[in-house]
Amino acid sequence: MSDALLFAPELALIVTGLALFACPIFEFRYRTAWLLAAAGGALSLAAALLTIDMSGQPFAVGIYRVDFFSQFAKAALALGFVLVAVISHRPETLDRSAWVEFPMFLLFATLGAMMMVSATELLTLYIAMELAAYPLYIGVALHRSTGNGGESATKYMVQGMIASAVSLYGMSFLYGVFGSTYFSDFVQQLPAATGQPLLWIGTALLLSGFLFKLGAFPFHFWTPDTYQAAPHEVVTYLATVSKVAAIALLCRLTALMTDVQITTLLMWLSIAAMTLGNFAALIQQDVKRLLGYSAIAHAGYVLIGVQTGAQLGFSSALFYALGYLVMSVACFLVICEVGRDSDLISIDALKGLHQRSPLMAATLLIGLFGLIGLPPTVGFIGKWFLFSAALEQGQFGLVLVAAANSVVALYYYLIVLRAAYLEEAVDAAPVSVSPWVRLTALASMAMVLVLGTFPGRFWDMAARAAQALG
Amino acid sequence: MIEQAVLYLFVGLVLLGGLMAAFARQVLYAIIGLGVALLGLSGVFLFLGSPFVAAMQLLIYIGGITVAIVFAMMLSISMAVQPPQSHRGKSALAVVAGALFFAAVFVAMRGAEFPSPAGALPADAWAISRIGHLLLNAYNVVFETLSVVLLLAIVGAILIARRERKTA
Amino acid sequence: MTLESYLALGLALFSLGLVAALSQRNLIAVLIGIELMMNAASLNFMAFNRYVVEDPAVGQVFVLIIIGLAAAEVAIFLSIILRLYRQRREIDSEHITTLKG
Amino acid sequence: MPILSSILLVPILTLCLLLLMPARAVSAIRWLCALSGLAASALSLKLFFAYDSLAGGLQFSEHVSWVEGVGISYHVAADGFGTVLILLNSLVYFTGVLTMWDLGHRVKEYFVFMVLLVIGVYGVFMSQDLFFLFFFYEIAVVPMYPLILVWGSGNKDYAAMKLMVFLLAGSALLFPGLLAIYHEAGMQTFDMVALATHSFDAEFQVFCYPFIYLGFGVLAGMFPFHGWSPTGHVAAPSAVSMLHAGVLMKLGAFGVLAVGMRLLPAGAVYWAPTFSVLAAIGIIYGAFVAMRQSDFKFVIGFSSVSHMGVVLLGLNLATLGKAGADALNGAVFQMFAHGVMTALFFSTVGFIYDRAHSKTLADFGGLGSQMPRAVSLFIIAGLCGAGLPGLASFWPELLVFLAALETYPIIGVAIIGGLVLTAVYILRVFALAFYGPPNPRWEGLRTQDMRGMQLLPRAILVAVLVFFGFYPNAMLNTINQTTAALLGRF
Amino acid sequence: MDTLTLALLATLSPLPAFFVALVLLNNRPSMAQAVAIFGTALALLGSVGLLLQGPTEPLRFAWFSSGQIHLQFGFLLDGMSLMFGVAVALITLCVMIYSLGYMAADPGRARYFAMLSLFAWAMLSFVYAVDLLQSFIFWELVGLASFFLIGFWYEKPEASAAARKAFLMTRIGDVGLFIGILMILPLTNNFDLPALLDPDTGLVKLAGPALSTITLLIFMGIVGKSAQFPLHTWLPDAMEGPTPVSALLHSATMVAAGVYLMARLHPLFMAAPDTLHIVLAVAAFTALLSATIAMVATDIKKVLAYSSISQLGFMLMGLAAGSLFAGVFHLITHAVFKALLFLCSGVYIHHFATNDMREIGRRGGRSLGATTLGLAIGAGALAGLPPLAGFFSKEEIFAALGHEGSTLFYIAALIAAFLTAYYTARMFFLIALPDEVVKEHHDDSHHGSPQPIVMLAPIALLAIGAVGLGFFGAAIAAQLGLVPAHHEIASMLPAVGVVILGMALAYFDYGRTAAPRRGFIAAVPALHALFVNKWYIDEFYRAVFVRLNDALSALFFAIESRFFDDGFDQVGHSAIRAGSGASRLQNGWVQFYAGATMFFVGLAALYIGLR
Repeated sequence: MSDALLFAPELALIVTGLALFACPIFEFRYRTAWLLAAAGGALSLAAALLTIDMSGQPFAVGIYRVDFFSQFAKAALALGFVLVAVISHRPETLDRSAWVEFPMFLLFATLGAMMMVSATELLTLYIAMELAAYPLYIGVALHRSTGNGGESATKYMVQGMIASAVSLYGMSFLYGVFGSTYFSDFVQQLPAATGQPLLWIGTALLLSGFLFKLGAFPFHFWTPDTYQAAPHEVVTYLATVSKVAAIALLCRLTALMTDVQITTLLMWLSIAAMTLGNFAALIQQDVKRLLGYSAIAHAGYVLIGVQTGAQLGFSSALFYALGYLVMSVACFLVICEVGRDSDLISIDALKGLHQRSPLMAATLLIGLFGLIGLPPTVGFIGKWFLFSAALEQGQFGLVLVAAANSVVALYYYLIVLRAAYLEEAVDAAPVSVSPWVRLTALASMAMVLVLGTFPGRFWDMAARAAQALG
Repeated sequence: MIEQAVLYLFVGLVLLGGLMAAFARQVLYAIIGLGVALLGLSGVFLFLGSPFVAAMQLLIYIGGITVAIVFAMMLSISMAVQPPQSHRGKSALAVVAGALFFAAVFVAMRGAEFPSPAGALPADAWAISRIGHLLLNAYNVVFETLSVVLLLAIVGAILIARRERKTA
Repeated sequence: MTLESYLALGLALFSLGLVAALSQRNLIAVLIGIELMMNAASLNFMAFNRYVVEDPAVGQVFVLIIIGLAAAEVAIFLSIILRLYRQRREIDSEHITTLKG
Repeated sequence: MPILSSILLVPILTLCLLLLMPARAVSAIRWLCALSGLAASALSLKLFFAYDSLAGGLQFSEHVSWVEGVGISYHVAADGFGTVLILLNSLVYFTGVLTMWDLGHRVKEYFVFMVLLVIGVYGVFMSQDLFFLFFFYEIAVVPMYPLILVWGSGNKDYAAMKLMVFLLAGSALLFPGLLAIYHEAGMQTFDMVALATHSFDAEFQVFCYPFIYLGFGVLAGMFPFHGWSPTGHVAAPSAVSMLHAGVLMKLGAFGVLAVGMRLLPAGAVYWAPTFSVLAAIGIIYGAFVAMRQSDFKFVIGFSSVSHMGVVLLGLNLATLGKAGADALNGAVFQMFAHGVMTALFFSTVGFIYDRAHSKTLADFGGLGSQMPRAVSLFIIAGLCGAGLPGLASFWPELLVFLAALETYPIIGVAIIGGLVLTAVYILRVFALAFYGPPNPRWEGLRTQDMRGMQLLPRAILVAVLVFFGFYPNAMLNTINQTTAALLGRF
Repeated sequence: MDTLTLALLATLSPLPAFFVALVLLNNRPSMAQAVAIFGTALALLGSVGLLLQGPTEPLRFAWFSSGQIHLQFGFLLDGMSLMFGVAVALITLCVMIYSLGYMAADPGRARYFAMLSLFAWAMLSFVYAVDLLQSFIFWELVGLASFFLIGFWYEKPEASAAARKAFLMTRIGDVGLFIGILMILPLTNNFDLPALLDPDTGLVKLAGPALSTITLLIFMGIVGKSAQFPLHTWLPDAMEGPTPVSALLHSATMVAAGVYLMARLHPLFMAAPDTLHIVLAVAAFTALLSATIAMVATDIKKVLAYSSISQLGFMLMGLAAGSLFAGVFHLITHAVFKALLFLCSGVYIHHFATNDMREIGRRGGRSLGATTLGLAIGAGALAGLPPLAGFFSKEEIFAALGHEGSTLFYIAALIAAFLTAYYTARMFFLIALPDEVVKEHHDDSHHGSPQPIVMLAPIALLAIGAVGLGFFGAAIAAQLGLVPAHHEIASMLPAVGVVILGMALAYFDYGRTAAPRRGFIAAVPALHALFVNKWYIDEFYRAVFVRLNDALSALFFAIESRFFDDGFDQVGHSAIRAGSGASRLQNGWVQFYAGATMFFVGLAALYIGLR
């Protein structure tokens, strides 16, 4: 029983998933599937929060660990899933024939992500990773448009497959070096194996799969293209849940096998990611594409925490992941609502949003303020923690670069904000926002602000989670 | 001796298939290259002590996947028949990237030391039943998950490949 | 053949697959390259299985799972290619460059 | 009742209420803000009088642990400087609301952002925790962007962006600097009172101080990073310029004082000669550039650069030489005096602009006979800027000049000579815009001069200027002890 | 009444008048006038009361403390300030009353009287100040008030320019003064005047060699305020203000402040011989320079203005020659007769609406008999004709110069006195003895009487002063605590001689019936041109300092716009360019993406492998 309880968040999703699987068979309406998915997500969230203090191994010893870290991450994942599920109450940019199945894909991707954060064995990790990835390939491909949907999906998948192949190749080396697939064995044998370059090459290659999910340099290329032309709801998912899982995994693996080579590499990747992302975003006209670049930059910021290889760094990265989740939800929610009828959303399309829908404009404002890193949003305190963690390691220069980067970033976020908040509408027709989305908007704003002003509790959780990484 | 020769034959097949796949001008040859490489690989697997995996490799990979690819190739039949002008610079760059990766890992590999098994392996270590046992016990989650993944893939593939309904 | 030579073979296969994935114009051929990369990893698993590991069944299971996942992957990718083909009437990697900048 | 939190809560509550109010209830919104400004002013006055100037030091301390894990706490307290500057902020807040009484465009949002800014400023002046200091600092900076962009005029796009880029570039320097202080101390606390007890390694101080100084200095309009300030002034609506020059720029100087000089005294001493020279250049430079401007607000903007140079010079001189107390007193006094003065400047220019829709000096000419009241107010502000005795900014300039003369005679002579330059550009404005034959284009303005409610905020500011002009002790008594305490660190 | 009340009355009473007249009664000029005059009258009352009480201990109150500075404010009630306070208050009151007539038609006279009150307040506070910094503050406020008064008709571009010039030129001097004052502080830690001047414990002992610098810097302020070369050019321009303002500013008050300050600090100057030489040289040169310009000026106010400059030079010479009494005595007599002269000229200007002496004369200036009489008395006093006031005070200066033994300066002073007599007489002759008188039918209806009683009464009062004040030298000296030396008749002879010579020459040039009506200097065209063009000093300043200032501001402006602004924009643009470069990497081609990725993966592997 206790094993089942440990597995409860996943179990909630699995059960809901099976029900969702039945939906197309019995030709339920989309609304049913949507409601089911949201409810399942909420259930899973509740389960994750309920079990947050538990720890144990529900399956065979060594392959799956439930601890504070995993449950914290799962709670975040479930939260993200619920939010995305609610937002996608009318996924117009999605191929209409696939609506009913759509929640199922997201749900299983979330399941995969949850398994990822709990997996403590290579094979489990690998399959969880793929489970988290394939539904998203499918989701991206299910764009209604006859224009760029296919291209976007193709690019995403080609790069995803290559990254996962690289990752797999890296796993094979770890398997060879340690003679085992169990993380517990890794920890045991690590002292003896540190001198092996192949070990660190393997680790580096293994990390690439997660760097890809995170959209960090040099696995960032898919981000802008896919963000731009994938269905809004799927992009929302990619920008939120996917990232959280990737960050969690990066933390777990770096904590598992820390070495100065890996952290140095990650540091350079971090610098490259934020610089590239921020600069390239400067000239973007398409909001989603812009946010894609911004995601690259944020991957860079998060890596600041990861590359410290220290507990403070991991907790700051986890905290930032949580913050980034809610900030992104706030931004993409607006995009989903405003861009319901168009596949591509240029910045001009946001003009006069404050007239068309004050709530959406406010949500976007809060979200973007968060991404810029301004108080009292979580973006500010998140960066504070990240930079603080880097300075704990004495990396003054890195923090300076990151801080300078956030100035560059300011420019493009403000351009978006300017259009939304400060310019007059071309077409002043009000945006109709459903009550559910209204609620989500308010909730996400509240979370961005609460996390930003009263971070104490959440920071403690993140710190505990990082502690659980050992 | 003959064993060695056969092994080298399989290794040769792997490399040949790889080369074909990498440098073929026509998709068909690339597919054939894949087939050859997979064939060689399953032979190598035999030599590495696992006839079961070798068989699976043959069955699923060559019998299933490659065939599926062949069907898909029918799509691009025009490209297959009339190979487009190859981009020489691009291939060169690709080779550079591949070579760089090869060199880098190779350098690291030379100095590698691997642990050797502590003692003699148990008798049934290579038995197929052991695989089944693992799949149903330690790796039951993995196994179940794989089925979910396959299911999702099938549903997804069908949805994607289905002709889009005209949206209202 | 020693473990090292198997690993070298795997590396060669991986690199060739990479070259294929990077240089072929036809997306199907790109897929083939990626399959080869995955198989290189499989080969590594099998090789380590043979020479290093205490319990060789693990590597075999790993390879089996890889094969299964590859099948799923191929299915999805092929269907995406199909969709792309229907949208663009071609699957030339060098021509799907609308999204950029 | 904890007075500092009450002061902070007044605008926060106002903000909450504002958000709940319908945007159409324009007059209710105005009254709410005016009342809030009045309440804040009353509380600040209470604070000003309740502050025990003989005891000095930090008073009215409130301490609540915020994020225990990393040592962030909500710790507010007021020393002499904080008390004075809080009063200044209240003053500018209240008069700023009254100045924008006639605003008609997106009123609710305007006041929301303005109140947000005010919250940030209060927070900075009372925070004793590095995190909250920076937190509020950023809160204060950010609303400038929408405020300029929506309610501004002219080249506002450019100005708003430039302002934000400069200011956040400043915070980009601060960010690592502040965190480095925290980690260097290794005390697991951001509480400045606690950090002040740690004596930092001299080498670290020398390394870190420029980041703090430059980071805050950008906001204080320090030469050569002043470019955002005049541009921003010109584009901003009048009350925003008031807040911007009146209090926002003071945040920078206050930051240098409260963080840089307090925590890194050795660094401050090490860098003081360099930064003194920069500040002195800023004083002269600002005056010269102001001489050539053709726009009211540009003149004032560059005069702010010049006057803030006095503040920064005072801060730097405080670390050197015998006249440190004078320099520091002068710097803080100048923050206050300049705040009130520029508030008056912008409030008045804004008034003229709202009626004439021009800020170009050459467009006017002889406005003195058409809008005598508005012009008189501007002249008072101008004379204050020129350092005329009897108005508040005479004293701080006197003190800083004295210190400069004692420490660096050449700088002292140069900046006292700068008084002539100040007079030149101020008088140039008078001559171009106010004196001379009346321009028939503005005859219509004769009937639109200030009256009643419009006069009130400006009159308050004038009264404050004159009061402190003749009774500087009111200021100096409050800050003397704090100054002495801070100087004890060098 | 006790001393404090009187002192407060004497200094503060115009301040509420200023405020009330400016703010509350701006639309009721007649009430504003009444309030202003009442305020100044009270001040006069106070100052007279103080004078009657006689010198007492200074009153001091703490003002503010900062660091080691402890400033105080208060009232210095010695003979000099008591006397001078009365003079200031009296002349201000005279001018105010006179203005009732002069400004009767001006719509802005509420502001005018308010500014006069402000001026009175600042000047009186300056006079009684016990603290050097307090002095400086009111010195500056005096400057401010005169700025407003000179620029009273601000709609006239000339007036506004003149006000600006006055403010700036005096400011330049003030910079020196300010530095000088601030240099004192570290030495003494306070600015208390009696303490500073104390011969044993004061600045003379403390400053040592720095005293020369300090006094020189203070003298710079005096140069600005008292319009000495090279900062004298503002004063003639300041004649753009209403004539009563000129009377006030250039007789007893504004410009006198400089001399007064020097008199106050006389012991300091006496202890710094280097400074004294410079003062003497500057003052003598100024006296000569301005006298030559006055010789050829045709504008009556310009003549008076240059004569003021010249006479201020005399006073400074007297002080610098070591005679406090000579300087102060001349200051007071000059205050009276110069005010008289200005007020008289005001009557002409008011009536004939011109400043040109020839024009005034031609149109019947002498028909205004009372005024012309006043003019004659004033001119005589200015020229130093015995037994008018100017004679005695100038005599003291000559005596001091002779006593001090610097022949050069003595001769310079004689020449200046000669020129003074010449141009004063010239002025009088041009007005009173024109070659022809054009009778015109003057419509007096809208002007009222040309010489209303409110204008004549002050003139009469001052004329009496100008006649009689000379005989009170001993009393004034007593107030200063000095005993004036008795002068031999013989020593007076050269001075009287040059005066008579000057007047005679003027009569020869302008007065007699067949006079050429052009100055003797016209015989030397180069000099004449030099004098007419005021020695080209304004032109020189414009060519050098103004242009330098313009060039510097242009330079800095260019730096601002080219370097800082454009530089920032360039940074922004290059960021954008970098952005487009970065996004060009994103070329849309998936294999390039993958290739780049794998390239970096390879690099990373190489990095690890090679370590």
